[in-house]
Amino acid sequence: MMLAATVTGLKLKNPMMLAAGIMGTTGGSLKRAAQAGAGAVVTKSIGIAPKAGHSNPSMVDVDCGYLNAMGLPNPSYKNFQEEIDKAKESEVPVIASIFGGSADEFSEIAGALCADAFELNVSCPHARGYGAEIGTDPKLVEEITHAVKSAVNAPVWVKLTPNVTDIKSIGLAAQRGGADAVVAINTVRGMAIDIESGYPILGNKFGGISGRAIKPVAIKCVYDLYEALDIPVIGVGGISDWKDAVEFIMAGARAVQIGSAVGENIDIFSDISSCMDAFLTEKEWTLDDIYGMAHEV
Amino acid sequence: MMLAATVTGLKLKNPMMLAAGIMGTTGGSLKRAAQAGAGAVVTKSIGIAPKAGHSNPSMVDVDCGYLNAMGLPNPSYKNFQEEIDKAKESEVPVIASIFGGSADEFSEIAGALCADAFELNVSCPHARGYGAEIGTDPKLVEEITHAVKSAVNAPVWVKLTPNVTDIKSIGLAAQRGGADAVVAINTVRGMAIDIESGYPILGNKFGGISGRAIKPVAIKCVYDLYEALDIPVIGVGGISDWKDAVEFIMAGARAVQIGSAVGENIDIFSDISSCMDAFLTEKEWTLDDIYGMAHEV
Amino acid sequence: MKPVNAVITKVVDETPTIRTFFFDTSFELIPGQFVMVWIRGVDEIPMALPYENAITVQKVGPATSALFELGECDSIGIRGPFGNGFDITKGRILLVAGGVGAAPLAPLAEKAGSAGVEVTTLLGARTNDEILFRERFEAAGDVRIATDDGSEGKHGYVTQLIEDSKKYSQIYCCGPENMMKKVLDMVAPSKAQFSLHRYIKCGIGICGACCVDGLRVCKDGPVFSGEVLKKTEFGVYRRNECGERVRF
Amino acid sequence: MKPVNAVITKVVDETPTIRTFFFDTSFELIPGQFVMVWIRGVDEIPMALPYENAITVQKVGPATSALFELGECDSIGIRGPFGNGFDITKGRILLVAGGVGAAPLAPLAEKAGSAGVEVTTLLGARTNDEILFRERFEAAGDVRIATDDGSEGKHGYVTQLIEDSKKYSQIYCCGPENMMKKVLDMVAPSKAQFSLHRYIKCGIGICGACCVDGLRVCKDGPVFSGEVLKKTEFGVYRRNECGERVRF
Ligand SMILES: Cc1cc2nc3c(=O)[nH]c(=O)nc-3n(C[C@H](O)[C@H](O)[C@H](O)COP(=O)(O)OP(=O)(O)OC[C@H]3O[C@@H](n4cnc5c(N)ncnc54)[C@H](O)[C@@H]3O)c2cc1C
Ligand SMILES: Cc1cc2nc3c(=O)[nH]c(=O)nc-3n(C[C@H](O)[C@H](O)[C@H](O)COP(=O)(O)OP(=O)(O)OC[C@H]3O[C@@H](n4cnc5c(N)ncnc54)[C@H](O)[C@@H]3O)c2cc1C
Ligand SMILES: Cc1cc2nc3c(=O)[nH]c(=O)nc-3n(C[C@H](O)[C@H](O)[C@H](O)COP(=O)(O)O)c2cc1C
Ligand SMILES: Cc1cc2nc3c(=O)[nH]c(=O)nc-3n(C[C@H](O)[C@H](O)[C@H](O)COP(=O)(O)O)c2cc1C
Ligand code: FES
Ligand code: FES
Repeated sequence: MMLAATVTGLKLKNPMMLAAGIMGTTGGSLKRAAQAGAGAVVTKSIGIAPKAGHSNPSMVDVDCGYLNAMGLPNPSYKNFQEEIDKAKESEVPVIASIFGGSADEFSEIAGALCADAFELNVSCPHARGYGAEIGTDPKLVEEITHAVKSAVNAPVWVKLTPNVTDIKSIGLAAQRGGADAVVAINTVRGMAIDIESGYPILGNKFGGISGRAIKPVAIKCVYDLYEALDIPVIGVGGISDWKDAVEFIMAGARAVQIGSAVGENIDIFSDISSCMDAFLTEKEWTLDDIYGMAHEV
Repeated sequence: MMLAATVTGLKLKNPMMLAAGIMGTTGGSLKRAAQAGAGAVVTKSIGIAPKAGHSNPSMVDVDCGYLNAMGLPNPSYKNFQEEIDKAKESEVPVIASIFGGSADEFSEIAGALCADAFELNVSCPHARGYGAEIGTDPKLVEEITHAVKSAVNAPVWVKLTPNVTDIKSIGLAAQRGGADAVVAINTVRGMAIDIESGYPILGNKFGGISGRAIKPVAIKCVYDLYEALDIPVIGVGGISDWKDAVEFIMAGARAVQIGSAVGENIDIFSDISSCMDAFLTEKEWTLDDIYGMAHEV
Repeated sequence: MKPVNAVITKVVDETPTIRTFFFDTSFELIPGQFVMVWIRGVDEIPMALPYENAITVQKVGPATSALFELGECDSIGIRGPFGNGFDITKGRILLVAGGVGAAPLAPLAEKAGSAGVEVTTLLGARTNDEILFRERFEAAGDVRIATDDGSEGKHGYVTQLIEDSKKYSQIYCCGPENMMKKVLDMVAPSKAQFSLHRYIKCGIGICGACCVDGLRVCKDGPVFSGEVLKKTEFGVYRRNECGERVRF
Repeated sequence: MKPVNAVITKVVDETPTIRTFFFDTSFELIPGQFVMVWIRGVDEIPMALPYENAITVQKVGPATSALFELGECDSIGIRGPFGNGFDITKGRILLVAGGVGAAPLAPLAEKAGSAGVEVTTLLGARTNDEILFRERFEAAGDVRIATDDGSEGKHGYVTQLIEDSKKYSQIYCCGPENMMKKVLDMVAPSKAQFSLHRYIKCGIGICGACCVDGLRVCKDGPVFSGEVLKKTEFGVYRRNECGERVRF
């Protein structure tokens, strides 16, 4: 019970969620992550129409992480409620990640789906016209957040890109738009080239870095957002063990999400939970004690 | 001879330079890097007055890299010509990296120093009032570049920060200001927290990530700048072997700089040179063939 | 890992639609594992490893056609091997291959055969000149053939060759999913292993594109026991590139 | 590596200005290597390892004073060990220690002594109650003392105790730089090793703050042969935090 957390009203048995886009396209896979111990699961980002994504290669290893340019493949919200419903069988909160090209698209999608919360993906670094092209513009972020808030009753989270000069200004825009929380960070812009041929490796040429390499970037974003915002921050980026999760919470994350590390170890949610529990017990700390601790010392 | 390169008029025996801030405070250490095979050496960034830098810890390991917040310690330009002169004994070009809080400071420093080129550091992510606070503002970058260009006869390079929404716009500003080249990238904003205590590890709390973790970020910046600019791009960030150096050149770097990897292996310059030479020979390619290759395939 | 550069050293025409591309790099593999083959500028697609240094490709669309354009000295990028591979058992085993599904089964037949396991292979193909790796299976044990057009062996589906499946300690199957589904319905699920084909994007168990319910074909598979598959969407529907369900 | 958390288990007053802090973590070390000690919220400073699980600290300024405020159960962060350490030789060796410079030499004396090497130690201190680790050196061999105020042993500098340096196969020295410079001038440079103190920032050979000409004290050192130092600024000037030259 030590790890129970409430985030924007959602009760979580632990603060470790499955991140968006990770095993998130099917109800069955979301359910599996929940059964593996996730406190909540976030779906793949869902759009207005079915989308095949970028051509392969769409993911490649880089030092301490991965580079991906999936291109937001998704079956569209019209085919997605049944997946959410299947995921709901696991009895953990299911958060629908959604994306669109305009406030109207975002609210059309959110309005049509039934989920425990919505995560607005305005931060994919490699989807032209969607994603980061929206998430770098405070006005658009505020407008979209506001539109979705008006369209749904569930909590609305806004997922931020680190690929901006000042992430706080985007977080503040989300907050003004009525967001219940922000999620930081989406992947970090990057690229890899095959030296045997000169070809950019990804089908899309460039993509987003995830995994351990980006953890310090994410920690800094969470730290800054915690200072700047009144709404909670959910941390994501490079978590691969319980120590990383603790570091995020100390930086100011109310809860965390885990993405890339799920590939090697889908049981990471329960592994982290039990180690974090043991750590807190040994230190005689509660989750609340360590929440934002780096700001107090 | 295969690796000889000319960058903004400077003749280099190979395109691998020592990056700014790496063993760059003393003439003796710059000379050592040159003797270890560097094609050119860049000094520590030098300012208007002696500066002790941030308190320690000022550098710590992160996954596949380092986080640092040195805080630009330097003896000021008034004490630095003798170091440059000592470095010059090595007979490779010596580039003076300089920083300041205004166009006037930049040109005062550049005007007073004699070096083969100047690298304007407008991109340190953790020096308040200097560095990235300037390097994220295209107008300031243009103004400073222009001022230094007017103050010196040597080539002027502008070192860019990746911590911006759009690095191309900053590169274009440098070009408008008359820069002879841009250098990309300086470190990526980051932070690490000690979970035993909750303390941010760095004395300055946050810092900049260098090393292998940031290579894909740097490759993407170089690729984008190559497309956007007419002046050459010098690549830096995460190079740890010859393959990395080739990848940068294919992305569009005319030359590269090596920083963190020097810690483990100061002979990296000659190691890379000989391996790159062997690679080009085997492929029957020249440096010019691979320069920008990723844009052509 | 990043794609390894593999230079093609030899191209063998196996059938009118299937070619084997040998390359200068070898992979340590468990039969049934696969690699991601990058045809630069075109696509990256999953392929079984029928040898430790080759892939055997059926031309079906843009990427495989682009592969067919390549010859000696051309190169491809290879990530892998990925996935679990077949769980090799002792005793008497039955292999059931449909079309290019013979690719991952051939090295299994060889490995089992040389370990003294009694191997029987049922090989199905559209027509007799499309029969793949017949010699390799014959060298490892008994082979029976079925062709859709009756040009050789049984006229009909390879599944029609299955009889007395109980006498085998394990059954290994690879081929079109509806064929494999038929096999699953005919044998004891706990004694059968199936190598699945699903749309593979990341290949490393992260993106979820390949999921059969909660199972990742690229990471938890591509080989699954019939027992596991029984409870899933296997044979009912697959997912296209968008993640939409497509019924068989 | 990130700082390892080390909990202080015991504090020993060695002299009025020097304390040893034992902690719950051990490091495999070559005598002469150092660690970076993080006093959280204050500073991170280099310290030799006189034991595998302790540092011995002279109170000289803010960071060392903050350390002196810590007691049992308090914790510090430790990165390291870093640097090369002394190159241990056979035969007859001479150790020359000034003040807290005895810290890296004590484990060297013990290691050499137990390996059957004949160890002579010259120990210098300001005054008799500031003599550090006398028992440890005595257990390893001969000890001669010098104090600035004559309160024990020779009245004067430790360098004045050096006689007949040729009979030693190697001389090991740690102390204030001008003392070490004197030693260098008195002995055969190629047979002497000096552990240097320079301002350390990164500790891992990257920033260059610690450079003595081209040599990085943190990475190539802190121990250098006299032969190498001969050609450098050693004993002439050091660099302060800003990199300015400060003459001795
Ligand atoms: C684990 C595994 C092993 C395989 N082994 C072999 C083999 O040894 N030999 C062989 O010839 N074929 C094999 N395949 C099938 C092969 O990957 C497809 O035939 C190939 O991707 C078709 O690409 P295309 O562009 O030529 O055809 P398309 O016209 O693009 O597609 C033809 C069919 O192939 C499927 N396909 C396309 N891209 C992919 C992809 N990225 N992942 C999975 N399926 C895809 C399509 O969904 C469609 O059903 C294997 C597939 C998997 C999943
Ligand atoms: C390799 C090495 C091993 C050392 N081993 C020991 C030891 O075992 N025991 C011991 O008591 N002392 C040792 N020192 C010296 C010790 O690091 C300094 O006494 C300490 O840093 C002083 O910090 P302060 O804040 O208390 O004093 P300050 O008032 O800040 O400084 C006092 C003196 O220490 C120097 N100093 C301050 N910070 C550093 C730094 N980061 N790196 C190097 N010098 C610094 C200053 O330049 C000044 O000369 C060692 C130094 C080095 C380089
Ligand atoms: C393969 C892959 C697909 C992703 N898809 C999405 C997505 O659809 N929507 C989204 O908001 N984030 C997506 N992300 C970003 C992750 O949710 C997460 O923010 C990022 O990967 C950093 O976390 P990690 O280091 O734990 O992977 C994706 C990441 C990966 C690796
Ligand atoms: C310890 C350290 C100090 C640095 N100091 C400077 C500096 O003074 N001026 C500057 O422009 N860049 C400085 N940098 C940035 C490097 O020049 C380089 O851009 C960055 O480290 C990325 O390269 P790398 O991954 O090869 O280290 C410093 C980097 C490090 C690690
Ligand atoms: S293809 Fe991505 S999880 Fe299998
Ligand atoms: S302290 Fe940085 S190189 Fe030695």
